[in-house]
Amino acid sequence: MPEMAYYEAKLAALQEVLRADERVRLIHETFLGLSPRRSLFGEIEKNFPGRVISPPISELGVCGLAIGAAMAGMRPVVDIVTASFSFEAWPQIVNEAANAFYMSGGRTRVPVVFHMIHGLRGGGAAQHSHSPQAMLWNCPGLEIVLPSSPRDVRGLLKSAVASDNPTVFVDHALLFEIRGPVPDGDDPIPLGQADIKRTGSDVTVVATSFMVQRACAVAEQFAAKGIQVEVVDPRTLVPLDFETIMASVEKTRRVVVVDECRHSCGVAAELAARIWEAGFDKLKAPVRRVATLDVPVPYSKKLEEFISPSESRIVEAIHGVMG
Amino acid sequence: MPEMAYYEAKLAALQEVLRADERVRLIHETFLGLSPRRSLFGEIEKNFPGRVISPPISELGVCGLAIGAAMAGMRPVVDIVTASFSFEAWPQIVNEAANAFYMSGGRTRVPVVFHMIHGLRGGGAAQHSHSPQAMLWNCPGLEIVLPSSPRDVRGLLKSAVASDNPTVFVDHALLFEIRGPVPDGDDPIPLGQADIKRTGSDVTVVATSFMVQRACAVAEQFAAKGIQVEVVDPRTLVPLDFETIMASVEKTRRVVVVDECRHSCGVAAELAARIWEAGFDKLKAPVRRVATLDVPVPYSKKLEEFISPSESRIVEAIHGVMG
Amino acid sequence: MLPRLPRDNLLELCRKMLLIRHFEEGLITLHNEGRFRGHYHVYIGQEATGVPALSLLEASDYVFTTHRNHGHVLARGAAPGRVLAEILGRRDGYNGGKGGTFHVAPVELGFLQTSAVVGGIIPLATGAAYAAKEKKSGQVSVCLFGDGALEEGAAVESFNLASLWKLPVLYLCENNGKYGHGRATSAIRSSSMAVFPLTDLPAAYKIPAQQVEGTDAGLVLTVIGEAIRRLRRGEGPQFIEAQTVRWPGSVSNWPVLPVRTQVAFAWDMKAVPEAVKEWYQFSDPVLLFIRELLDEGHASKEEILDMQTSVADEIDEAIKFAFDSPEPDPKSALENIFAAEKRGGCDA
Amino acid sequence: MLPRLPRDNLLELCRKMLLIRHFEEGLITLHNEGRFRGHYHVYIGQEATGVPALSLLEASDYVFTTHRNHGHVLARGAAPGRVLAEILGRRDGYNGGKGGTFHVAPVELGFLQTSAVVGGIIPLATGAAYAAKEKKSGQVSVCLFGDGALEEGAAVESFNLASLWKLPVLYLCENNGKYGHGRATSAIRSSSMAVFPLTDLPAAYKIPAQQVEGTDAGLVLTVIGEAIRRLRRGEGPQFIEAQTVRWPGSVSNWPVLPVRTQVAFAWDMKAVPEAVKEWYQFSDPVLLFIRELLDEGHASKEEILDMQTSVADEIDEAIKFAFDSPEPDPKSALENIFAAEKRGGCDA
Ligand SMILES: Cc1ncc(C[n+]2csc(CCOP(=O)(O)OP(=O)(O)O)c2C)c(N)n1
Ligand SMILES: Cc1ncc(C[n+]2csc(CCOP(=O)(O)OP(=O)(O)O)c2C)c(N)n1
Ligand SMILES: [Mg+2]
Ligand SMILES: [Mg+2]
Repeated sequence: MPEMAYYEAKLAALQEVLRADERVRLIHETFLGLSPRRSLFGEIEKNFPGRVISPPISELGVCGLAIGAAMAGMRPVVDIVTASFSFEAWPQIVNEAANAFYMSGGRTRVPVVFHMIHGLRGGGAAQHSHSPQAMLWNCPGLEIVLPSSPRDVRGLLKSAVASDNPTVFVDHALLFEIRGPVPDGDDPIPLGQADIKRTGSDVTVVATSFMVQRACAVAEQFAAKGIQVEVVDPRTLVPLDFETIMASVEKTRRVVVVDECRHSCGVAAELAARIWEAGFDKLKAPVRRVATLDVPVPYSKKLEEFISPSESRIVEAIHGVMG
Repeated sequence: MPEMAYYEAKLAALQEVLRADERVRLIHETFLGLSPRRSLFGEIEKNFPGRVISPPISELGVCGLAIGAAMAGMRPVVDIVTASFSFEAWPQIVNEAANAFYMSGGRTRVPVVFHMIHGLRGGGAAQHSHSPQAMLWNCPGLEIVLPSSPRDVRGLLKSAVASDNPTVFVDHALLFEIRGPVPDGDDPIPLGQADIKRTGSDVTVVATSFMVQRACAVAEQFAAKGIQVEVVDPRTLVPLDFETIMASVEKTRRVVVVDECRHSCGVAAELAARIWEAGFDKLKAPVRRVATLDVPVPYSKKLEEFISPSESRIVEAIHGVMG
Repeated sequence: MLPRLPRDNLLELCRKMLLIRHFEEGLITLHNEGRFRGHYHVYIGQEATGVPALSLLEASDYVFTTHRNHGHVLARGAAPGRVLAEILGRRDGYNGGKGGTFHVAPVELGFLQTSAVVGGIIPLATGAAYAAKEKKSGQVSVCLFGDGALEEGAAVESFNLASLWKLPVLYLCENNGKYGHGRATSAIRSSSMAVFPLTDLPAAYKIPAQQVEGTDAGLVLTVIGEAIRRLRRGEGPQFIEAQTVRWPGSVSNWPVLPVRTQVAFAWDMKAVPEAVKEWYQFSDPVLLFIRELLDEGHASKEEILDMQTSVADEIDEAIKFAFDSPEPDPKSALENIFAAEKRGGCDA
Repeated sequence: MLPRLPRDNLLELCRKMLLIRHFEEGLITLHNEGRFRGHYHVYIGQEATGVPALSLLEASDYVFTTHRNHGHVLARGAAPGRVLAEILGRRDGYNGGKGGTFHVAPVELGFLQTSAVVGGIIPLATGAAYAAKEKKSGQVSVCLFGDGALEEGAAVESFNLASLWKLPVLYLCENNGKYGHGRATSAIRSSSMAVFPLTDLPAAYKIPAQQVEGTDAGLVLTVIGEAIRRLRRGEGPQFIEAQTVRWPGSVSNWPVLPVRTQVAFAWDMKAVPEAVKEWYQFSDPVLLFIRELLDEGHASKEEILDMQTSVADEIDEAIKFAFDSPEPDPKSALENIFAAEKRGGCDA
């Protein structure tokens, strides 16, 4: 299978969705964030004149515009850039888009994608480092997609754009340079299919987004010591493929959940609670959560590292459930 | 102890905080929501001229103004009315107020209170029925207060206003007519002290806000059948008095958590996860969560009841953990 | 000023206004009887804005409205029975009872989303206009909102987008005296809006903006007709502020019916309680319109009385229809969270 | 136009501007060397706005700034070493390294919150003004933000509040050519802001609004001086748009240093690269100010060169101070989430 960098796969997917459907528009142009690769996006702007639009700094108005355009038959992909700025658009995402299909009695469809880059990017400090996916999961009506590999970003972006529902596409800047196999052709990856990123029989690590990469690195270390870690990546939180997660849990009976949301009411809390509920009598040890500590994000590197779901904290949690 | 209606205790507390501290301002005047009692608030406006301010419909600007005023030495209490409108102010609450003390290195204090009325009020439909406390718990830096009785609303409101931190005061419209004992004098109830609302030895129900009342009603039914339900009310999520919760859990070893947030990543998820983590080997049955189902809130009465954490669902959950 | 229209059209406008009035008055009665729940808002006093304005649209145009939507959906031809069924939360409501009074949205009539978040629809309507422009469909998007919505940042962010991108959206601000407690423009300044007149705000964004007397159907037709022609010519967004005087029944937070409107008030005010006489005499758009019809000889009193009877019958039928409609199956609460198949856009 | 001030004050203004310039240029070098991380923004080209504007304040006044804060805090007298320590995330930073470049906030100088959310401080500064008014303290609140912030709804919601409640807040909009990519006002219209000139927006809210050439320290002093006097007289909010020309080093998303500024450029441009000569000749506020000082005989070239040496020494010391400052203890990440004791307000 050909290898690709994550940023290449993402750019390829953006071109593919634009090509596949005349109704697709990209609103804003920082799909690669602050990455030095971001200039490559210029290619897309050149290839699809009029299909990429630069908006003012008005996240609320712009997301609302995209939602309204989706209701009226377009398929807009809005780039909110840093996920923290989704808060500016919160009333539109959470109280308009999420409710539209339901409160219209299943009549108004909102095929919009909200693209954003979440998490601890390194030096983003308190106001630019949020992971809003837990808050969003608390809002029924939104699909939530968290790619973690070149293959996934390509396949999931297509399904996100093809979906008739409002979909939040939550990316992570630290993934952009990762390389990995991406199959030829351009098959979308259906939303709601978890992926076993690494097979193992001793302990299950359920991880999302960039944490999948971190979990795999840790799994590598454990493999060297003869402990086989299975890494399960839900890939989408809504819809959630809980069967795949539970199949792994039933096999290993020891679970660590790793996610970059803050600890309290984070994604790890929900996944852990569901695993407990379904696996109470199967678990050999309490499920461990590794999340960003309940602290505003500090700027200073050492402090940021201290609160992050770091490799060392994942290692410790695995020891915890093995011990 | 004298009895009071909840709305009376709340109005008394508002008068007391205004009297106690010259720096307190009330911004907006619907502390009693749409209740027919709301006109009683006029008394406060009369007694404290210039201390109650009517703002425009600009939740973002108004909350930001209150935060800035708090930074500069006032103690504003902003009434956001329906909790769903807190989303309009999300960037200011979540990304300014919550971070201020931390990112200033512990130098800028934000003694503001955000008052709001959450949950299924009956016919509020999709856009007016949110319970944002789970999302807020995912934002370190905010204190979260959830009164459930006349005594608590009085004591907790005082502590909320006295606190030097941004505090979200999450009330529930269906509590206003409840009556209960309120001690003479006006002692504040410290944030971070859970309250055993009913003692029992067979099963623990941890419930918040209006769900405490519902849990007590259910406990009454079970008592008639000889099953003693202990109802634990955390009263504040941040800070959380987890010891009191765990003391009850260790006693009964059977737990139901009831909360009105939507199910996924809700307050019940976090409480359940913590109870599992601390009580893994003590629990006789899996912790059960009763939350609002993961659905936008429908208008129709039968539908709204179906998704709500109703008495019948609480009963079922208790049977589940007892079974 | 009576619109310059054939008699049939004039009578049709009158009939719709009267229908709305009777619908809303009937609704207040039903609420007083405890037959539905929840906070609700009525369109009484604004009929001469919504009815003529929406009569100017094509079937394919989009309309976005708010908590005060009943009059708008009826003006555009929604079946009163299905509107009422929605307000009662019944299965035959336009939205299966899931929306309720705040969110009545007959999608087949171009109502894509009815939002009760103040300011919420302004970006949405702007987006539908963006879609119309991109699709080159010739559609326009009409956004009906209250004066209070201008206090929300969402309004101006949308004005900026619409102006920059020249979107075919009509911002129709119905200034009904803010919160029903006072008038935000004209003589009295608002305590919650520093912009005065309100048209200064869209004008700052280079959006053509005018005021119109919202109780005068003829003026509304003229002014909005011109605005819609400019939209269709691709001249970019338009803003109209339609001013109406607060209906005395909306002083408090919940509507209170001071008197049931009778068309006969148009020529005989005796039965109108003293306290509200002024409003029904000078500011009631329905009675004003009837008086004009009579004065200019377009209809006789008998014809108007007959119209009232027919409207009353229609409302009676609607009430029967709505109450006959079954409650939705509780389990259906779990349906319609997500669209399954891929179709895009809306039902319409 | 040289401000009408005693020579010492003129030299002090010059020194502060030069200090900011050297600080920011030094910072770019440090970043290029990988000595700190994260996205950052510099104040180069806007020195003649912030320095004179903030020189007009009392010690007790409040100041709110943004991601582009370094110049503002230095202008108000922050110690360059502590500012740099904050940017490096060190313990001696004004905020213990928890804030970093986006959030430098010397609370003792009245900087209550430095927000990197575009538009975020506009409500906050309005709130501090509200506090000042309620406390009757005579303080004013100054809000320094970029032209882009006017695109956020938070801006106008704040204008409305400030205007309605007559709050003593100065909205100082630094229009540096939006995103560093173009000029939002004057000759060229912006592709992201329909309001033009920008002052039309606050004016719609009845806030007195004017434009000033932000590279001209004398004009800035005069115009802002008058605005602050109006604030202190209780005349309500004031809005000033200070226009500066985009510094060529901020074309891209990250600052790029085309040349290190030498005071000698004021009289000899030979060493300035051709591509950026125009900016350093006509739009650099520091060199403009030095030329005026020289032209009007307030200083000799030697004195200016000496000043440069002294500023360079100060920056060298600051760099040493900042790098000598220890990294914070990792566990201190868990401190300062909540204030324990009750005091209210801030540290200052
Ligand atoms: C964001 C938000 N804030 C507050 C409310 C509560 N609310 C409902 S109607 C209303 C008044 C709206 O006034 P206006 O826009 O003039 O509309 P009118 O009711 O007068 O037609 C308010 C404040 C709301 N629904 N949404
Ligand atoms: C709410 C929000 N949206 C987007 C951004 C990203 N951002 C950072 S600086 C900037 C440009 C701001 O322009 P302007 O206000 O003119 O300030 P300048 O940088 O030119 O001084 C943007 C869009 C942000 N920080 N906050
Ligand atoms: Mg109004
Ligand atoms: Mg700028």
